[in-house]
Amino acid sequence: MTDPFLILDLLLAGAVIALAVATLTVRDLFAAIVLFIVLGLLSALAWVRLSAPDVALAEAAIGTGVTGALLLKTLHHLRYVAGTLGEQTAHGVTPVTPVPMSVIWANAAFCGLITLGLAIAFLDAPLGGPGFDALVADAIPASGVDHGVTAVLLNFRSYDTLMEVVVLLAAVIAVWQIERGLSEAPSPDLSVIWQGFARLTLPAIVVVGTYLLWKGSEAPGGAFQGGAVLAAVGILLLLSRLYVPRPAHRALARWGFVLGTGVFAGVALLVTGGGRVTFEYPPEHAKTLILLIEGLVTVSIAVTLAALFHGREPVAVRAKEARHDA
Amino acid sequence: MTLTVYLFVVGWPLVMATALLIPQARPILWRMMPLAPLPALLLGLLVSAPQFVTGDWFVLGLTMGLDDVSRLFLIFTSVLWIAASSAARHWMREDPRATWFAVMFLLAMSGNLGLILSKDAMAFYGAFALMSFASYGLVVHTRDAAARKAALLYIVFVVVGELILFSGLVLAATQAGSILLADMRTAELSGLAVALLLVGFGIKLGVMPLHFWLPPAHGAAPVPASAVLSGAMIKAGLFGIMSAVPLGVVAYGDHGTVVMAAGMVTVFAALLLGVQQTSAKPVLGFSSVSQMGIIAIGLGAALMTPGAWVAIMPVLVFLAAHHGLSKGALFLGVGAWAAQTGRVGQIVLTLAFMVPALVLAGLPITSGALGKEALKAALTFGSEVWLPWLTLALTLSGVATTLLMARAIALIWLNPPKAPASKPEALALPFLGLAGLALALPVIWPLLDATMAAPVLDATTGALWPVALGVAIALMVAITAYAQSIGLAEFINMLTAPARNLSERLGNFWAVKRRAARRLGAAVPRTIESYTLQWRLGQTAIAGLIAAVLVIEAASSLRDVRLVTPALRLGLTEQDIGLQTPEVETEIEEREPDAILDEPVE
Amino acid sequence: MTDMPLLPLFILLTSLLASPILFALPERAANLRTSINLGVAAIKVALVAWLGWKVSQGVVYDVRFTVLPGLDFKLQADPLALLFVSLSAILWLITTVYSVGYLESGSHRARFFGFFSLCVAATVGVAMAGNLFTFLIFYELLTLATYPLVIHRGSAEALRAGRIYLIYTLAGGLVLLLGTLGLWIVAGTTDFVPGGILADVAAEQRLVAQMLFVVLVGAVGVKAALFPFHAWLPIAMVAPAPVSALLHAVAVVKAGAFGIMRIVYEIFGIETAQALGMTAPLAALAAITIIFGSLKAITQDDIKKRLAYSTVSQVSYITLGVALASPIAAVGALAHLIHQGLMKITMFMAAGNLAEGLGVKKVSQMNGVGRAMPGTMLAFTAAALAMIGLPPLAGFVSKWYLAQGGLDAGAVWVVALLLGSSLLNAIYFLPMLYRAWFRDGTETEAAPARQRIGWMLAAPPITTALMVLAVGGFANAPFSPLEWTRFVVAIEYQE
Amino acid sequence: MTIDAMTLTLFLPLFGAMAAFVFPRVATGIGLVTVVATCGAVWLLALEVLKAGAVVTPLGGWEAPLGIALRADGLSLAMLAMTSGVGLLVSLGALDALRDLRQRQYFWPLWLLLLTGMNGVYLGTDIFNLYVMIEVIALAAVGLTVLSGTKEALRAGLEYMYASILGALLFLMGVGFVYLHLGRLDFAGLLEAEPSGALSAALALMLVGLLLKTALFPLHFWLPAAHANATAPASALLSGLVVKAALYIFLRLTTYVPLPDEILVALIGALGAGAVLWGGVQALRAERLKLLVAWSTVVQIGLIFIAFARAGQVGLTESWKAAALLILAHGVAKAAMFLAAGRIKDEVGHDIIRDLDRAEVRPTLAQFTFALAAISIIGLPPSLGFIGKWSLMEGAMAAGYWHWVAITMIGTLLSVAYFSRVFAGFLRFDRVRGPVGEHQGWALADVAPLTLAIASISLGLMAAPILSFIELGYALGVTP
Amino acid sequence: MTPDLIYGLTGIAVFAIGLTGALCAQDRLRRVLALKLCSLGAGFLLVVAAWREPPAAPDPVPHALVITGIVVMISATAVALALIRRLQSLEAEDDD
Repeated sequence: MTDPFLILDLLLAGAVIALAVATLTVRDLFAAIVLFIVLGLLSALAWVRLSAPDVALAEAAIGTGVTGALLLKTLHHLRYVAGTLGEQTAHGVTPVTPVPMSVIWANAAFCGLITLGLAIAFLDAPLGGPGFDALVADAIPASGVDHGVTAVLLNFRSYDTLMEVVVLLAAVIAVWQIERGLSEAPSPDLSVIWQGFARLTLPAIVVVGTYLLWKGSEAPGGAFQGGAVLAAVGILLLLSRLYVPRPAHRALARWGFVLGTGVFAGVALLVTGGGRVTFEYPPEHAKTLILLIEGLVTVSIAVTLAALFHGREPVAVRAKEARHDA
Repeated sequence: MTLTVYLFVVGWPLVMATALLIPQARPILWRMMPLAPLPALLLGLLVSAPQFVTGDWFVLGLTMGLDDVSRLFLIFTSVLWIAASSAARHWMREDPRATWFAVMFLLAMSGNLGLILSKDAMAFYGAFALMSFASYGLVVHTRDAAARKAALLYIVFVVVGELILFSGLVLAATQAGSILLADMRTAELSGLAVALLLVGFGIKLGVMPLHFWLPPAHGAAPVPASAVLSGAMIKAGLFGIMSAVPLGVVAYGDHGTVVMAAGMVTVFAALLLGVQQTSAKPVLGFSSVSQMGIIAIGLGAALMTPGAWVAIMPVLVFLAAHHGLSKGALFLGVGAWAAQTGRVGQIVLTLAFMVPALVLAGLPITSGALGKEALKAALTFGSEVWLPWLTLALTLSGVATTLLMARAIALIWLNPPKAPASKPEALALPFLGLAGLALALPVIWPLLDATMAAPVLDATTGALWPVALGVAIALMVAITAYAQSIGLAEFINMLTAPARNLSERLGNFWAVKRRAARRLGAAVPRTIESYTLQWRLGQTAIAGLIAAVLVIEAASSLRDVRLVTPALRLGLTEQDIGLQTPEVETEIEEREPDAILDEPVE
Repeated sequence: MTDMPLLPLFILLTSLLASPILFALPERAANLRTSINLGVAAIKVALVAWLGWKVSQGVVYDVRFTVLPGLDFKLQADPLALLFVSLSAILWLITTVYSVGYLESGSHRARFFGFFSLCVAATVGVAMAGNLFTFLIFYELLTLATYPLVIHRGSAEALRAGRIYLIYTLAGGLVLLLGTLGLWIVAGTTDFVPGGILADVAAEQRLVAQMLFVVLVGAVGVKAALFPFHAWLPIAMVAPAPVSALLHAVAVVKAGAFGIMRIVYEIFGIETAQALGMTAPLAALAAITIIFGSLKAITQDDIKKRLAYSTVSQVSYITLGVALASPIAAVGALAHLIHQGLMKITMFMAAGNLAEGLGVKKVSQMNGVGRAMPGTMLAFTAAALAMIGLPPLAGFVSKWYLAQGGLDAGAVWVVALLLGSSLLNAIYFLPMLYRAWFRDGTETEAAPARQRIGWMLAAPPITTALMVLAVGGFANAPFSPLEWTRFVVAIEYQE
Repeated sequence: MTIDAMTLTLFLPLFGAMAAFVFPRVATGIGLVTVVATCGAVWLLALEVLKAGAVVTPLGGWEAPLGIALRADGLSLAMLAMTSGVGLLVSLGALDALRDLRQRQYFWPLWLLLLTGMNGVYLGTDIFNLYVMIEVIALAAVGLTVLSGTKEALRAGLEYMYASILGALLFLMGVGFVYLHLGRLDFAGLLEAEPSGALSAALALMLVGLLLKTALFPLHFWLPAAHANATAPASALLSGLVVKAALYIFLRLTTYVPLPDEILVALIGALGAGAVLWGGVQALRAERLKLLVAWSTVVQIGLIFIAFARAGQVGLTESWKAAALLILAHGVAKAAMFLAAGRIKDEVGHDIIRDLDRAEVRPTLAQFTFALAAISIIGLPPSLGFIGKWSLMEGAMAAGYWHWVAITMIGTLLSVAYFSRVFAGFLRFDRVRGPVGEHQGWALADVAPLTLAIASISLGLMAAPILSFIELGYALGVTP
Repeated sequence: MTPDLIYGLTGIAVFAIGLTGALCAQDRLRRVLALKLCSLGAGFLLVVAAWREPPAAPDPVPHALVITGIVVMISATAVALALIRRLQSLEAEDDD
């Protein structure tokens, strides 16, 4: 008996693999990034097929959307710096000495061996086997939310999630630090129509994002997806130059970055006492607290992702500093 | 027939000497030279003693013959002459006065053989004189100043000696009432006669203080002549004493004391004088003097105590043979060494030279040691008063001889003797032959005459230490002398040179290696690094390692290895390790006090 | 019971703690530095005297704490340790005075005295180490503390010497580490126990025990300048005079010799070592070193190098005495440890004075120096004569015991060796004395460097020379080094 | 609100980082206070551990398989103590070393985030959580690496970033396989696990990922450049502390997941040997002081892995202690060394080894500090490095694995060789004209490295307490 | 043949492809892409592991993990890209 979906699965899997190979082998970088974005979207599709809509959403929004934007921006910057902005066919952006083919083949051979080993191990493993299913099912009622993924993210393994936000924070600090004083490549010239489009779509996107966040407690969606969608707002604002960061906004931005983390961690600490340990929300306030955290974290994530896209710390750049900040 | 044989033996060298006067025959005769003493050797080997032949019609009646003693003398003497004449053949090849030398050589040979075979005083005296005077020609052969001086000294002593000897023999013959030596041997000779005989023969023997002629003469004569002078002819003195003096019959206490004292003095005084010489042959001459001192000790003891003669006599014969062969070898060795042109040959010959030298010095088991030990044993039959001193003197003579030999060897190198151009190996052969005989003497001797050999064979093997001591002293002296010659600091530098060289060489070696290693060490990492960077091998290693670990794991799963974690190996459970979360929040269990540190960490 | 169980620790700490203070002092605070130096040295002598009194009363000190399970840091004050500690304490005091005078106008004095102090702390630690592990710690510390002293001048030559020194001693230290580890694994302890701890092991695993002996003795042999490992010592002569004096008399070389003593007597036990057949080769090696060192000394023109080779030779007397496995020889060895220290320090300080005062650095320049610096040269003469072994000086006493010990052990050659060595000593010392006293100083008159030396340079060698006279002349008096030595040997031989 | 010490250790630096980021002007003050407070928290935690052996906190009240538990035992506490202690002193050193206002402003938040990440690693018991933590560490560490902003630093930082991401991803893939096999991600689950293909795959991926992050030869390619080009305090943190986090995870993991085979242990040891030799050779060749020190880190990491493998699979129950001792020793000493190297570079103006002896300024105290740290790194007594090396060699000898002993000795000789190059530069004076301003008394900036260096030496005498401390709570298979 | 099997193998393949790319790629940007592929592969594996035969709901925990992984990855990517941009600018400046 063949499940009709299986054919879809096989096609999808084949496409994913083909795209993966293509991403790495296609000569034009721009094409590679576009292929990668397609790949990400197809993966998200596959994950929907695997009943993981939250993940698919996150991948589509963050793993593909924001990442794609970042990659394209970077490519743009590199081409600008290299003076090859107009040439769509430029293959690489960094001067490289070619690696001998033998080494490439050796790498490929090793990786083939690894694939083989991992595949054997995978086939050997008990699929659909043990998991947290039962534990989660037991614990959900006490978690304060209905949706499993959100419960895991914000209650059972909220420590992980906190640290994940911390990673974002670390990233934005690092990026600011790295790019400080970097002169910017001129934004791609967005036409007036684009700007108008941006103006029109922005409110809609905000609504979608907020909805996602709200839905997160009982259905797929949540802080990260919501945050990503809201970040898209920021990215559009930045791209369309509807918003230009200024040095004066730095303090606010800082607060924005740490807001989610701070509140998250603060709540985690504040709930302690009376026999409760860190992160142990009192059951009666669990939902409220989680929503509070989720909301603020969403804002932080959005601001952070947008800042990651923008890159530079908005400072008044002195020419000398821009050249050498060593 | 027999007298003819004896006459042939003695006369054959004379015939050859005469024939030499014909120039055409000279080459053949030179070639035949080693054959001249051969009849004597054959006589000695083939005829069994005792044997007497008389030719009444000669002079006052000629008596010749062989007895046990003279047979042995004849054998080693003729062997020596054979060796010497073989050497002379080559030594004299280019010499302008070769014929003259050959004539004298043959005459002396004839005389020497003749006196051994003679049994009456007249014949003996005649042969003795022939030998002595012919030898003058040998000594003076080179005609240079030293040779002439030596020859003068020699001839003076010979003349005086002949005179004294003649008087002694006459007196003895009168007192014995016979000119037969055998009669004299058994007669009660007067003290004066014995004294005259002793002095007369003593001059030939070279015992101090009658030795003055000997070292210069031996030094001055050409090598083959020196060999027979030292090896064979001076034994004629001993032979004379043994033949003419009534040893073992009558006691001559005073004479004995004098002879013995002279012998003892000789042994060591010769050492002191010998080491001062500046060339090898006089040193060997003094060594002969020293050795004759030993023989004199034996004679003296026998003079004092006639009873000891039976024991002493065979030993003296043995010693005479031993010394003759060794010393002959040594002299020939000097010549053979001098003829060598290459360094290798010189070194080889030096080593070969050491064989007779050590034999002479009395290395244990060799004839030198056996002879001395036998003499010590024989002397126990003599005067007890002297015995310890004699033993000591004999023992120490080993040291003295060793030193002299060392000196001789050193002088060969420091002051190389001159030699005519000739085939080096031809000169080496007689030397090696004699040296071999000297070494093999303890084996050969019993074959010749078991009875005479008995006391020698019974003797102990002798001690090593006198020789060793001598060698040590010689080495020290040599080192000191060398150190003096090059300066102390230089010398110590030289001493430490091997260590320094070694360390320097090691140092150089290491320096070379280190430089190479440094080059390599600089090049290899750079190369590796550049490849690593260019090929991004570090990245490949990631994949390689994962693959390797996977393969190892796959392999081990096939090998049925029991997989245990360190934690499980110690039988711990989850609870022990405390990984399992207990029911309550924070687990603070009370544990046994010993699990807690005794003192809090500061 | 002791009223002060940590006394050994205090003795160690006096100089150990002085060192950072000395480092920290600014370069110009010369007076303060001098007073700290001398004060601490004096305190140390006093403490050691107290310790000596206590130990002679039979008090047993044992300071320890655990570093790793089963492995203790352990200080003890047994008579053997005390012997060495007293030597280093007293000589430190004297050398400090000398160094102050010597470096009066030098540079890097803070560094110098800091490491100097550290060096003595390490020596004291070596002396009082209660097990091989602790010994190893201080042994390495000694290496590290002396390295900056050796290269104090900072020239290329000094650095080269320092590098060679470091290579030799650190390699030795590494081998010692290996040996110590091996010992610990094999025996389960590294404690110094009179009579040894390896008797059982030697009986069961003879080869292992032999290898251990070779490794351990070879390792400390590097510092003791045993024959193939002696090369660093003459090269290290580039160090300033007080450093050379200390290096030769107490610190490095003696630490090696002392280590051989500890290892042979208290790790293996003399009987076990003998049963392993290891003492004879050791004695042979010592003999070779004695002769070799003397021979090399003769050829040196540089005074300090001559003295250095003399040290190579003389220190092996100690090894020889140990290896002869006879109690009498052991007395000689131990006594020589002290006596050689006194003699050699005298000579090095005198040599330093010659270089400082007259610019004389070579034997060939020594003509007439006796008249120019009579005090220094008298001290030198006394020490040299003692080295040669003239009675009743210090060297005679130890040589006498060594010879007796050789006869006792049935090794007659030892007597010949000692005679030969004394002869060689005479050959290289007497010409120096001859030049100093009986030749007119033509060269030294012309030397421009001539200047008066202060009492701080002059007094120390004279003091030690007097001690050389005293320990020889009153060798049999109570509390003399010799008497103490006999006491120690009685313990080591468990009589 | 009653917060336990463990949470405090984690959250204090986190809040500190946020505060320092938000208030850049007072970042330094905030940073210092935070680090001191973290030290205090670790101290409190230490007291608890001393009392109880092991302390466990299930975060959120959810028990381990579902939730995440924090656990502190002797080993993790030792790591925490080293991290906060060394961190405190490096922070003090950073006061002087970072003169640029901007550097300072970013240094503190990044360093405090780094501290958060490391503390999280040492307290974590959940492998996915460890993944997140190593990412926190990676991002903060890369940020610190490129703090100097030079091209070399950026290049090195990028390479470091790639290696970090790849290592983390390998680890994550391993986590996936663990979940596939076990359905849970906590250590306790690993302990119970039956061997299987999935577990093997997980092990392979996680091991190599961790090796890449610890920079074990031949996966060390990113390390020397990264550590050599960072600013001094950053280098000290990176070399002394950061690589230890992955090492710690490695130690933990190999305790709970069976290494399948003797061969694997031998392979790890062999890689360590390669690191010792290759790193030693490279250090001999290095032209710059900081590069030399960075290579010596490669060597030391190799040595730690040799210690791990010193007695084979059977010996792991004891070998980890030797490895832990070496980790601690290296952490303290290397931090001191990098700070000292930074001081020397600051004072002299460059750190070209060959020209050190031409300098007319000799920062004596920094040089002395460097030498002290070198003593520990070479492994001379009585330093902690010596004790670590001692236990390494002892175990190897007792097990009859002489090759490890030989490698260790060669490594020691090599380290003497390359450090003596530096000492010669310090101590040679005949190439300088004019007086050398050598002894300049105490410089405040030298206090921190000097303290670290002295600690690295004197901790050797405390090895017994340290050893019994890291055994607390049955950290790694120690019977009571 | 079930979806989890297909996508599991797909994930492993994507991971391996990404790994190969990360090891071989010389271009800085391409390496980032390759690393992204790796993370995608890991995501596949976890999502597959969480999958249960349809009537049953999937295990939410791995999903949460994947989401966390995605966020972590974008942070890392952002930093890497920032480094690339900065580095390229510096290098370009030097070339001038």
